[in-house]
Amino acid sequence: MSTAVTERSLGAQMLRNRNLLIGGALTFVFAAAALISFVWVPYAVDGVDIANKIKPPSAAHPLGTDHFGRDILSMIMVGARTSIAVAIVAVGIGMLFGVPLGLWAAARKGTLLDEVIMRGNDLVFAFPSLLIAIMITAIFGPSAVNAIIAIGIFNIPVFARLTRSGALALWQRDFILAARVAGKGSARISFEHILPNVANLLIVQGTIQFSLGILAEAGLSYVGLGAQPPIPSWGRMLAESQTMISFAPHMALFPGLAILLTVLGLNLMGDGLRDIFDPKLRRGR
Amino acid sequence: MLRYTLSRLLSLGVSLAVASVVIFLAIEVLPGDPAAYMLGLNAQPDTLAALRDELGLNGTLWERYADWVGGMLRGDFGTSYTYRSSVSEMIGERLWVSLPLALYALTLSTVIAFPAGIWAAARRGKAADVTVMGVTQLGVAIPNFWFAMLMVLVFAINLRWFSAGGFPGWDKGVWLSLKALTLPAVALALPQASILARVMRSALLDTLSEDFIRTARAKGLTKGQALRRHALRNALIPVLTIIGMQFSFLMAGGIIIENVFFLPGLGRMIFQAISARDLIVVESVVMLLVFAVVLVNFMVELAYALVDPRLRARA
Amino acid sequence: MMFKPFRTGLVSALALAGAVTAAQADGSLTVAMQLEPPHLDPTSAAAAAIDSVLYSNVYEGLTRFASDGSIVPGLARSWDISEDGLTYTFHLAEGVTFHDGSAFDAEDVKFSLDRARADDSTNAQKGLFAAIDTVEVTDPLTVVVTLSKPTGNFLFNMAWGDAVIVAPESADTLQTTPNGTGAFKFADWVQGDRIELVKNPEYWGTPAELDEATFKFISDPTAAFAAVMAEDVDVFYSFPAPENLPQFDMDPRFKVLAGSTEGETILAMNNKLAPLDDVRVREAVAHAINRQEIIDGAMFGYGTPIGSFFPPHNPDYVDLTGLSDYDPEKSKALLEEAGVALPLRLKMTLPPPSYARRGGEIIAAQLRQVGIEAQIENVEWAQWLETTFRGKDYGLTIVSHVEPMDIGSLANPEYYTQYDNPDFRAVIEELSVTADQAARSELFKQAQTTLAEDYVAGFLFQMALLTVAKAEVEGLWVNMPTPAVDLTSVHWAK
Amino acid sequence: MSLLEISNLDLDIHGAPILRDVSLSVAPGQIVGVIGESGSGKSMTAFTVLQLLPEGAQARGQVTLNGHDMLSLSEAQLCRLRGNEVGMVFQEPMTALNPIRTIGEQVAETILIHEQVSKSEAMARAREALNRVELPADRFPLSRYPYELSGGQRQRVVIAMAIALRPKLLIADEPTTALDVTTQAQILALLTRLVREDGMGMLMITHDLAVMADMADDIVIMQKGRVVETGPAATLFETMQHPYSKALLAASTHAPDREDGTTEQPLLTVRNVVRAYALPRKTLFGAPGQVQAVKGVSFDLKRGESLGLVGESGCGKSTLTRAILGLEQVQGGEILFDGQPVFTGHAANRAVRRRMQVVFQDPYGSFNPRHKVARLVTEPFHLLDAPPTGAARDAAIAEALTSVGLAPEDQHKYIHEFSGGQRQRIAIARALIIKPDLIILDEAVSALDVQVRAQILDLLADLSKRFGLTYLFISHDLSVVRAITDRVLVMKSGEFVERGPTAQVFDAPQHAYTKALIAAAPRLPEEA
Repeated sequence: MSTAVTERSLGAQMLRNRNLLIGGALTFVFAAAALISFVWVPYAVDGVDIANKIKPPSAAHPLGTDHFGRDILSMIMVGARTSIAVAIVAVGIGMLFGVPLGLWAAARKGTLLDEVIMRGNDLVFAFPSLLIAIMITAIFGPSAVNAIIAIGIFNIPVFARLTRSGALALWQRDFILAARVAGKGSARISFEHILPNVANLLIVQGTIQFSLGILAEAGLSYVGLGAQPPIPSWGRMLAESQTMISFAPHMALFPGLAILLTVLGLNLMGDGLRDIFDPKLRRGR
Repeated sequence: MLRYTLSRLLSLGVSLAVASVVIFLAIEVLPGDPAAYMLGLNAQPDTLAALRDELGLNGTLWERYADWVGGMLRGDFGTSYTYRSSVSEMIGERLWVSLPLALYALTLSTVIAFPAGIWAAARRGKAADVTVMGVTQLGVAIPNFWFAMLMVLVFAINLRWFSAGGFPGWDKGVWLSLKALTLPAVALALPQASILARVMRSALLDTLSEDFIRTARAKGLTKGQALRRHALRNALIPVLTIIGMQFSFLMAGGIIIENVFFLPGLGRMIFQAISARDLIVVESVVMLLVFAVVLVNFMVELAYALVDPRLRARA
Repeated sequence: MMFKPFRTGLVSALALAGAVTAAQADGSLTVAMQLEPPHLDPTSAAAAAIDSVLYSNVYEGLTRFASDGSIVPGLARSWDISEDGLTYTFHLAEGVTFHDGSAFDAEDVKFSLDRARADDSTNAQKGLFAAIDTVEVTDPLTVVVTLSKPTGNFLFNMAWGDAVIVAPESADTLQTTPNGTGAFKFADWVQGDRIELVKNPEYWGTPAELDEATFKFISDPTAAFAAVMAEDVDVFYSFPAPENLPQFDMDPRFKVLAGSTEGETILAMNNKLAPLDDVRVREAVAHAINRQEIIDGAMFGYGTPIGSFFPPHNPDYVDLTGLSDYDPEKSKALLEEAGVALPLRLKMTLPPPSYARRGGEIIAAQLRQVGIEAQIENVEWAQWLETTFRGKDYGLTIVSHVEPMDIGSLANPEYYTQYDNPDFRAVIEELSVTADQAARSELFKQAQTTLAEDYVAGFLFQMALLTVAKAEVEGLWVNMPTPAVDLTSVHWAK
Repeated sequence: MSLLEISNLDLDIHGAPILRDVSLSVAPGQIVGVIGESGSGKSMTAFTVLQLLPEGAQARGQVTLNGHDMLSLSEAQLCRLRGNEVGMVFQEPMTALNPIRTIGEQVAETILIHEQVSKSEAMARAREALNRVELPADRFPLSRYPYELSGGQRQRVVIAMAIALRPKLLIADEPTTALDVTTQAQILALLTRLVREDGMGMLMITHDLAVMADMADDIVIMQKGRVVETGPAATLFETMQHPYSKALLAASTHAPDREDGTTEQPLLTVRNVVRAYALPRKTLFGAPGQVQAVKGVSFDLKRGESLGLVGESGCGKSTLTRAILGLEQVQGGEILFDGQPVFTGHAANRAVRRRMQVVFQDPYGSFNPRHKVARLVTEPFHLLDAPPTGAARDAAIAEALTSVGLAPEDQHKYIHEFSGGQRQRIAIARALIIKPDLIILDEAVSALDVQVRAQILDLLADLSKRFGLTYLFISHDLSVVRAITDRVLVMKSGEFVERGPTAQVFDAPQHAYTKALIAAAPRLPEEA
């Protein structure tokens, strides 16, 4: 009975999903801003213009200027690059290591290997993530690369667990049994049958982790452990604006909004994708 | 139940042991000499050597690890390099800020999230649900330090309802202290409450779609009765998991917030200790936080067993 | 547009609220500062925060700094100096007791000086005592110090916080329980938050006007602003965010005291690192820097440009800023002349204070204009000390040298600047044995000029001491001859 | 006067028509069976009576229960009726109970909701209700949790909740579909007894004609949201008019036209096979215990034969199947296919495995939803050393699809574009594509509607004739086994309790268990 609903074309479903549309639009805006910044920004962001410092929004500077006279719109555009790059690579690290580990553990469910992988995950989870990120950057020096590694490490168990639980459910299915009857080994089955079927889960979680990555990068940059100047970063823009919030609120407002809207966009997109991929979880709209 | 508890305790111990090695090695490769930091620009080499010796920085790696772990097992976390006072005492003192802050935030987030989540689940698809989902969606996306900044601006500087930060001390009055912890707790609790409310809602919707809810409705229970009597407790397991995770996040997540509100808690201490190369303090606090996290997870697992008779039996 | 309602709303709300809560217990004062002392013994750590809280309030030395930087009698009420400048006879104050009740006498002085210069001493400024040959007690109120060589600075050295007099019985417990002779007694320390002092009723000198004083530690500049605005604190010593000062200035509840410090803020260069070992390259760097832009951008206008390593408020100061005026064209020419391949990449390490972090970003942008790529690396103090200061693994760095009369430190070729000029060393050497004021003045001027001509560093500005206080607080030091918040004569206006 | 009167009921859900013009009635003490295939709207009819409809449902018409107009009552009024005047029993006993509350609490809740009584009195009456559904106090104290009970026992608890207040009407929605045949018989007997004792009316919903033939007074047959036939059970089977009803009846008793192709040559030989699983450790260091799922069974399967393996859930038949397929190693005995072991060393023997294929029960779960049919049916090519490619591959796909009655073009579609019956055909095509000797049918028609099931059985009989296939037919459904097999093995608790030619075993069972099994199976009237 429900087939009529689920089998509507994917495109039509996407167009009907409000979360996905709004989220996608927000994400697109920031992704586009980041891409455009490679070829054009309103003002260069690697120079200073002290004479024009802390100007409120105007026609010349739609979002105003910061304490060095830099154009905040340009800073946010280039900062989007940093946020997105850090989050993409951090999620990539998580998937690259976490997914195979999860597949492997599921294929060897109940064995020592499974136990070791899952306990390892628990152990990483037991470390307060922010603290470890601070430690890593404190040890190896603050930089975008170290922030990526710190955030990425904590994505590994997230994806490993998700992949394992999704894979375990699939291993119970008859089509896996059919593949085994066809003589396929567990590695082959994992990549041919399990992985494509957990891909939806991974995409949804990837979107969520992506947004968490942006938040984490902002947090690390805020305490000075993320991307280093002169690379603009939203978190550092906030940190730098903090003392001026009482007389130049635009300096704190816009980077904060940029983070908020990007994370919101990604979360909405994740919810929307989840609705479409997994109708069972669809919650009334 | 006992066997279950024991096996969980064993894995708890192993986790802690592995964690201690990881933490120790990680901290030991931190560049920077605590003695040099303490003595500053004009320190002379012989003075430095004397101080290094006094601080016990000259032992082998293994000796220092054994000292540290052995001390911790006796409840002695060593002596801070920079403060020159017992780390255990310092932690004890700071804990009186961080722990109440975490509990306060946890209470706030639970008190906000439970009704909001239940309300949204019960009014699924209605205006209430849409509102709760919208607000929590924002709450999840807002960086808590930015939210803290905005709150300081509005409530401390502009309206002057709260002090901008600092902590009077519990001996100066419980009410004053709670007041000082209010803005930080709200800043910490907002994203947590949003997550919790969403988890609560979706866990409730999951259980509400279970067959036994239909059974209950067929018995003549109203929607509300079915939700209260049958859905809530069943929805508690995913919610408990999140609460457990949140507690550890709050303990550690306080680092930034404690700095924004200059609260003398563990988070601020660890930040200062990292910049001062006070290795022994960093090691001990990280270890303590890991221990707290592992312990809370352990308690959460025991709580599952209390909620779910199947787990009780399996154990 | 968007600021106006916001700011006026803010100010009026504050003014109203201020009127209501202005009632302030007369005898108490809360002073905020950024850094918390790691412990409370000024004789065994470099941390300026220890002195800031305790110098002259709790601990006293033989001599002391006055607010204008001059040296005045402390526990030594007077002294005689021998003709050859080698023997100092100190006459101590009478009726002085330590806070724990024990009496102060010459034995304590001998103990303190001997302890500071001992082999296993952990005194961060052991060099202050290097010239001392013997310390002898002639009677309970007289101490004779014999030097191994004449030292023009000896009385000045004895005024430092690292040279305060402590009692032998309590010397080992000072880190947690300070025991001095000052006008305030230590009362309580809530680590991470505050230190409380109370008036010492048995003080031997002019008693303090305040009954109690609390030092609060607020490291976060935003929190600092909020704390002052909310009137949680009465004084913020060395306010960390100069950008907020105009607001305080406009607000009748507060006053801003902008004084001078001993802090020469410089863009230090690694004089041994190629191509910075070429004086033309260093000169190019110096000409690429626009000092005023840095002062405006990083310090929001607070700070005095300097052309060498010497404070402008000192009578012996020579204005040498002209030697390194902003001239990017000259800079480019010099780089070409030196045959440097552009872009020239240099590692620039920046310690945490905002003058360094902000200044560094501005300087990096300025250097980029002449083809120098400064690669910024933000570091914590401990790392800076290890890798930059001791390891000398850097090209450029920004730091403020806050010790008084520290021009001599550049004479050490092992110093992190790695500046090695025998002529300069000779001048400094001569200074240390010259007691004659006119001669000293001449030598100082010569030293300044040499440094400026050798472009040892990019000399940026003299750090301003920015203190925000409630309008009614009087008697605060405006300048900072040494890191100290001397509360002995602070009081509330009636 | 009837207890329940439904007349001209229309139901739409989100605008989609579900029920059209449904009318039926139940009198006190009467059992009315509503029969239909999946999607016929029979369950929705039941939910309409209780007004427990999904969101977006819109009902028009008349539903009168004991004088109450159910479609116009307020939610509060409905709550007072539910559980009090009308009780309901559901299909899936495993999930119908709250897992974290005791059975006593759950039964007592029905009473506490409707009557002002003390907790202890409610518990006492719950005890009474449980006794009535044959869950005696000594073995089933009130403090039991659902997870401690079997499916049949849980269904009894659900029934106890429904009848605790002796309602006037009991609605049972496929109450035995998820249960084994012997348990089904017990539950049906229990329901009949309760109806008779209390003089309740019962509306029973099922897809199984045979179940209703035994116990219903009146039968209502539904198709696509409409009632197509109504009448007294005693005469309906003879008098039915509607073509759908007739087709349904025919399909229910359908036996495919087949002949016994058994040869003397054994194809599969199972000798003393033991399959044991390790139990979870009881102590941290002790040796783990074992449970034997298959306890040393032996049989021969001859080439061309169709052998049935019958048993209730948990008897070990699935475990044995997996061992035969070489998916798991056995702990004792041997399994030979055409003289060769299926499991050599630690790996399955590919040479053997390519000669056996399997068709599973669930037409929805047995295909990777991400692959197209062509890829799905060619998966067994993996077992070949030189799988066909290009045109040869296309030809093989076309042949396999054609032989199961599908078009070669179907290979370009995804699995979700097919119905359950078509999917099962694709599963058979997948088994056929490497031309195996033996096909194992593991409950292969159990999930299908009765008409589709008849078609698949015909297909299997036809394929067997055309390709000389050998079948091992595993099922819990006796009627299916009887229709399609030559010989049958009856399995209980890991052992065979009876074996012999199918007709002989069914007509003259020897073992007590076989007898019980056959007796429990609901049957349609002989003459139909």
